[in-house]
Amino acid sequence: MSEWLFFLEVTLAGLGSGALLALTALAYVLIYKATRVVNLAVGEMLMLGAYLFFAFAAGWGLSAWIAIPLAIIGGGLVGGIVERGLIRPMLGESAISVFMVTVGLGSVIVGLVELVWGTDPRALPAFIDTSPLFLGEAYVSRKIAVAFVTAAIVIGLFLILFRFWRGGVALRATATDQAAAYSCGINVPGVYSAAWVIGGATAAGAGLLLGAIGGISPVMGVFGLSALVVVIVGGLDSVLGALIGGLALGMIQSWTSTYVGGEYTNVVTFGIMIFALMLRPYGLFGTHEIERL
Amino acid sequence: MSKGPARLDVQGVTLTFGGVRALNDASFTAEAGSITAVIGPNGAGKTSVFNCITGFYRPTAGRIVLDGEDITKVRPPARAARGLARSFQNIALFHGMTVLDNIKLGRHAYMKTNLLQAFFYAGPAKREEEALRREVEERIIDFLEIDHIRNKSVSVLSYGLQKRVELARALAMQPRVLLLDEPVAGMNREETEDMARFILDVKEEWGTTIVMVEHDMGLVMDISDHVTVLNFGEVIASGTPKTVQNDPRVAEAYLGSGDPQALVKRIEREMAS
Amino acid sequence: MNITRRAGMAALAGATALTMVGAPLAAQDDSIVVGGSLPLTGVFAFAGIAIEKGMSDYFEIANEEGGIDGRQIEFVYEDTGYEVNQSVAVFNQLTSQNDIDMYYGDSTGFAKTIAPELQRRGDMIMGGASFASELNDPEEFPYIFIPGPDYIQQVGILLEYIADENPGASIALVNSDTEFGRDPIETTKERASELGLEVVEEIITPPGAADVSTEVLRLRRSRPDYIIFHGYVLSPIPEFVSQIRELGLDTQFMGTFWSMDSSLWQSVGEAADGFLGVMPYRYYYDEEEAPMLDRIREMRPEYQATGYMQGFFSAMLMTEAARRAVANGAELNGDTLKSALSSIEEFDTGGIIGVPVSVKGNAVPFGRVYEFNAESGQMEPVSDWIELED
Amino acid sequence: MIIGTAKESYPADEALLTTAPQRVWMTIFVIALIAAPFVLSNYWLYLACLAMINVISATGLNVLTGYTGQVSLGQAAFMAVGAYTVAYLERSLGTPFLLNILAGGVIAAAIGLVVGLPSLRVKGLYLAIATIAASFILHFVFVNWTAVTNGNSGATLAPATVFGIELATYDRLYWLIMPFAVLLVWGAANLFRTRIGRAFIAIRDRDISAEVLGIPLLRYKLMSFAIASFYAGIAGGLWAYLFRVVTPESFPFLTSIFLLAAIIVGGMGTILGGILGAVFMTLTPELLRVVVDLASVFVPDAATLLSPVRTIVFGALIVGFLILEPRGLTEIVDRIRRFFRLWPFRT
Repeated sequence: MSEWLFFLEVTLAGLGSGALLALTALAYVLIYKATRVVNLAVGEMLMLGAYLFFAFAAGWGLSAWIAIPLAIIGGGLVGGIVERGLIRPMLGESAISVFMVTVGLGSVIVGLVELVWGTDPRALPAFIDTSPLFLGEAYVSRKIAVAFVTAAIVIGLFLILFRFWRGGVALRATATDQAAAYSCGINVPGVYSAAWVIGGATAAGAGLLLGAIGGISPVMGVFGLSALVVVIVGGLDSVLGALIGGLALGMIQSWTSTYVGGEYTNVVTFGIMIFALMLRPYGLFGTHEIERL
Repeated sequence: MSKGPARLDVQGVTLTFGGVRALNDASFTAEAGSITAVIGPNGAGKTSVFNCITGFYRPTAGRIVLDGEDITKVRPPARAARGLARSFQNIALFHGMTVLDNIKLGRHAYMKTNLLQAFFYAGPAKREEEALRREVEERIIDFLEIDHIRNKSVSVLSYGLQKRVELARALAMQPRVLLLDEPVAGMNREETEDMARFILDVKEEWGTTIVMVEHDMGLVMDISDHVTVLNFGEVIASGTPKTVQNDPRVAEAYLGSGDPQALVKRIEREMAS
Repeated sequence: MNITRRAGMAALAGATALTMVGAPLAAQDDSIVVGGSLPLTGVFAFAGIAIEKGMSDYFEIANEEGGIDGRQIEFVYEDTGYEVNQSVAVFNQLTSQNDIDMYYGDSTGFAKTIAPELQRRGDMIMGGASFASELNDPEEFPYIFIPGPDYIQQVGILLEYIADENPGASIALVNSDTEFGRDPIETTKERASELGLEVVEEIITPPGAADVSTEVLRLRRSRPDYIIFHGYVLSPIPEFVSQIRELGLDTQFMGTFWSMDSSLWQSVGEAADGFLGVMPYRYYYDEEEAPMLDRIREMRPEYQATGYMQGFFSAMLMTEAARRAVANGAELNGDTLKSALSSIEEFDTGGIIGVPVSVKGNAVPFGRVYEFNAESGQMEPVSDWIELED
Repeated sequence: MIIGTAKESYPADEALLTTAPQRVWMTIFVIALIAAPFVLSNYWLYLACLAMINVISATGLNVLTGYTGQVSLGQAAFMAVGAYTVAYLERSLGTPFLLNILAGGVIAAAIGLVVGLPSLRVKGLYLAIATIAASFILHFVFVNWTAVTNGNSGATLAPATVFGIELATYDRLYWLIMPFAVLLVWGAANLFRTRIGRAFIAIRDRDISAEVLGIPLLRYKLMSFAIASFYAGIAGGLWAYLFRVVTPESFPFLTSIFLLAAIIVGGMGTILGGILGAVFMTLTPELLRVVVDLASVFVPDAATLLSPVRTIVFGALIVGFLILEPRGLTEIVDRIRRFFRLWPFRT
């Protein structure tokens, strides 16, 4: 097999996992854009989404095509409950305090999942055909291809929604100036809840795709940290940044693990993040916030 | 320690944000030991001038000169070390601290305790802190009549008291030039009179140069030695309170008509109320 | 809210006082006490729970048969959650309340942490769930033993099997980026070249990695005859297996002891069929002649995991060591117990291991290769018992 | 009953302990500290040693996060730096333990300075995230710089010795750890009596106005980072002597969250908070074990629930305190104290 073909395959695999990173990063962006909260528990919400799917599909024996929407709705509900129960009481507190609440939340979710489903890793019931896929001569795992297409469609949809749909506009308005949004008759608390619900649902969706590829376990939330790197590099409030950053990081991780070694992926990933923080603290596509006296 | 009052020159300062010109070739001088007021309608650029003087904004053109030294490019902390102290329009006290600690903070730049001494609270650190405590108590807290609140957290204080604590903190900076941003905004008549008295006392007892931005025309005309009027970022008048009051351009800027008498009447009304 | 919180605080304070004052000292008659830091919860709970059953069952059997020279064996243990700090805390708690002669530790990290303390105390020996090769050094770790072959020996058994079945075969090593995973890598490469086997690919996966597609691409390119996984319990081996099977490669997949439990593989399904691995003990359902297995099946009618066998055999070795030390008329301490343990040769395990075993160094280097049969859901032996020579 | 706190002199008012009950309590506490190794069992001594190490590290983190307002999720990584430094010096050079521990603190502080550098450009959340990155990068170094760290298998070290006496048992280690804990906590309390501590708080409350007051932000933020890492380094060094083996898994990311939880639960921005929080969080798993043991009478499988319950309690404490009692246990203690102060005149 030629080196080039191999490189192409590695790159395609990277794009596939990059799409999942982008989708997870989208959850961060949605929540941050509306509520200015960096939700460190996105990874755990993702993990919980995967377990919900597991419960519906394996536990209750529902067909995957019913279990998928149920898990996504479940993820949205979790997002909404978290917003109402934990985030809203913190309104007006410093961003740091709210951030730490999400750190605690992550721990609670991990514990709850371990309590209900145990700590053993599990495989999700197969809902994606496993026969291999070839693009020309290049091999692509079908699961990865499905993940890529799904993530691309969802992110594309969000990009369009933000631009044209009223709700998307409301979210953008709230993000830009809360007080102004209030005075324009936008239901700001509603937007907050909506952002968390949609963010939670997105995370759950990403979780069940990720679970389909690599199985589920209570520690799979670590994936959220990689996605956090994506949003830091791409910009915490940029959907486009999540997309481009996700794909780029996916490829970089894939190249690193192939040509340098799997043990180097974490250090490269976080090295990129530190570098990005020093060069462009607000991300490649993020808005530079103006400090006020 | 303190080298006495300093003279402050603002020379041809221009400040632009994007395309907007907040200040245009603004110049004025605060003589050593005097009270200079900078007044003007809303949006005239008063606070921008202050921010240029303290170094929070870097002017697009022009110079800030302190006692003959060009400090335009000096970083804010170093300006504080040169004797420039300010209070803020929307009070900038530290809410997590007591009144006493807030005042002590003013002296930060003049103190020498290093980390190691601080850790052991060793001789020099102990002596320095105790000397500061004594001075703050005797020269500032007593002077501004705030002894009853020294151990209170500033967050529980009334607006007028917070303003007074802020003045106390600025005094702890051993200012050679004291910049007061709207020292009586939002105060009632009684509080305003107290504050006016304190400002005059500061000038008398401490001999500090005072520059203030203020809306309250009564206060300005009452205590200032010199008044500079800004409008749309430009200096439109400068001089003693009397000459400024009678300048038709000032009346134009404030009232939309060029009748100085109307302005004088309004000032008198404000002073009476 | 305030009231309930204060009440909670009071309750916590009360509980502290209670445990401080009332830590009950266990009755110290002439029983022989075995302590244990067991991972009954956390990521290793599946093994810990089985180990606890295995050990308790064997001690029960031994006690029924009169104990050790009439002295009963008492087993005291606490949960550690598979965290070293907790394991140490449990060790300290148990040792301060009991006069412990032998101990079971739950991880390599704990074994290494507590080794200096064991040496200082000199009053007990310790076995455990760790098969780390580093521990197999009587000089460095005089009071520790491994109830089976260490990881290098386990992979060595696999290599002997490969060299026997398919001389000159190519091998890929897939290891997790942990102490557990990296343990045998270097020695395996040496041993492979001695046996005329070629290592064509080495992959180290970061801990918690889920997506293995790039690793699969590398394996697809190097096309090894065998892939040896080490440093995993299950995930992500099934994903490797199914992706590589998808690609139509006829590679054989192999694992080491902790990834050899058949109930784990049953949940994977068809893709698991043909998975090979090394197992130092018999499986619960093995049909060969084994009186001890019959006894276990009598006590526990349902399937018992590999961890059970590990715990059972550990307890057996401990009991035998104590029995020999007592028979020598020696006082029980680290030195007498360890020399008694080391004297074990051609020991009949009642079929728990298919051949009579001996303790060599700190380990018991015997094992056998089993293959998973997805249809029956069981591991089936594909080799004889292999004893590693030094 | 105490109503006023009139002082004869300013120095008396500037002292750390200003009231008679405070001095009484402190005396009792000191006696308890000295008596502990003579009355506690091995198990409780071990917990005391661990708690004191956590107190040191949490106090350091409190300086950075509680007082200076810079959130760090990398405190555990700095503990690891201290622990590895001690292990390396002990193994390779055999230098005296006091020097090793001090070196652990200094090297951790130096690395803390480097990690703190992003605070030049970013603040708040971004900085917290940068510290996450730093801890993962440090973990990589621990695994791969085998010449110093001995890689994944970790470094084992000999016990600290004083005049030929090995500090290997908990009653002896206690005398190594306790003085460090007392000294470092006392030093931290001192910091906040001086201009340096005030500058930290000013940066936390309003960094821009702090700058106008002549406080150089970067220098003080870096100083705060260095102090926090120094404390972590010392704590890690003591940890190394307590456990006598250091591996890359000794200080997982979770430990950083644990320490953050400790200062949140105890009370951010108070010295007492760091102490209360660290002790409380160290004892919580043990208390839960007791609770689970009691519950196992009613719930047969209770023991297997311990680990998840611990994880939940851990997170719930963070969330609960932040929402309901943001000033932590310190505030609860204060309430109790105020109650008794005015008792019996007001209830």
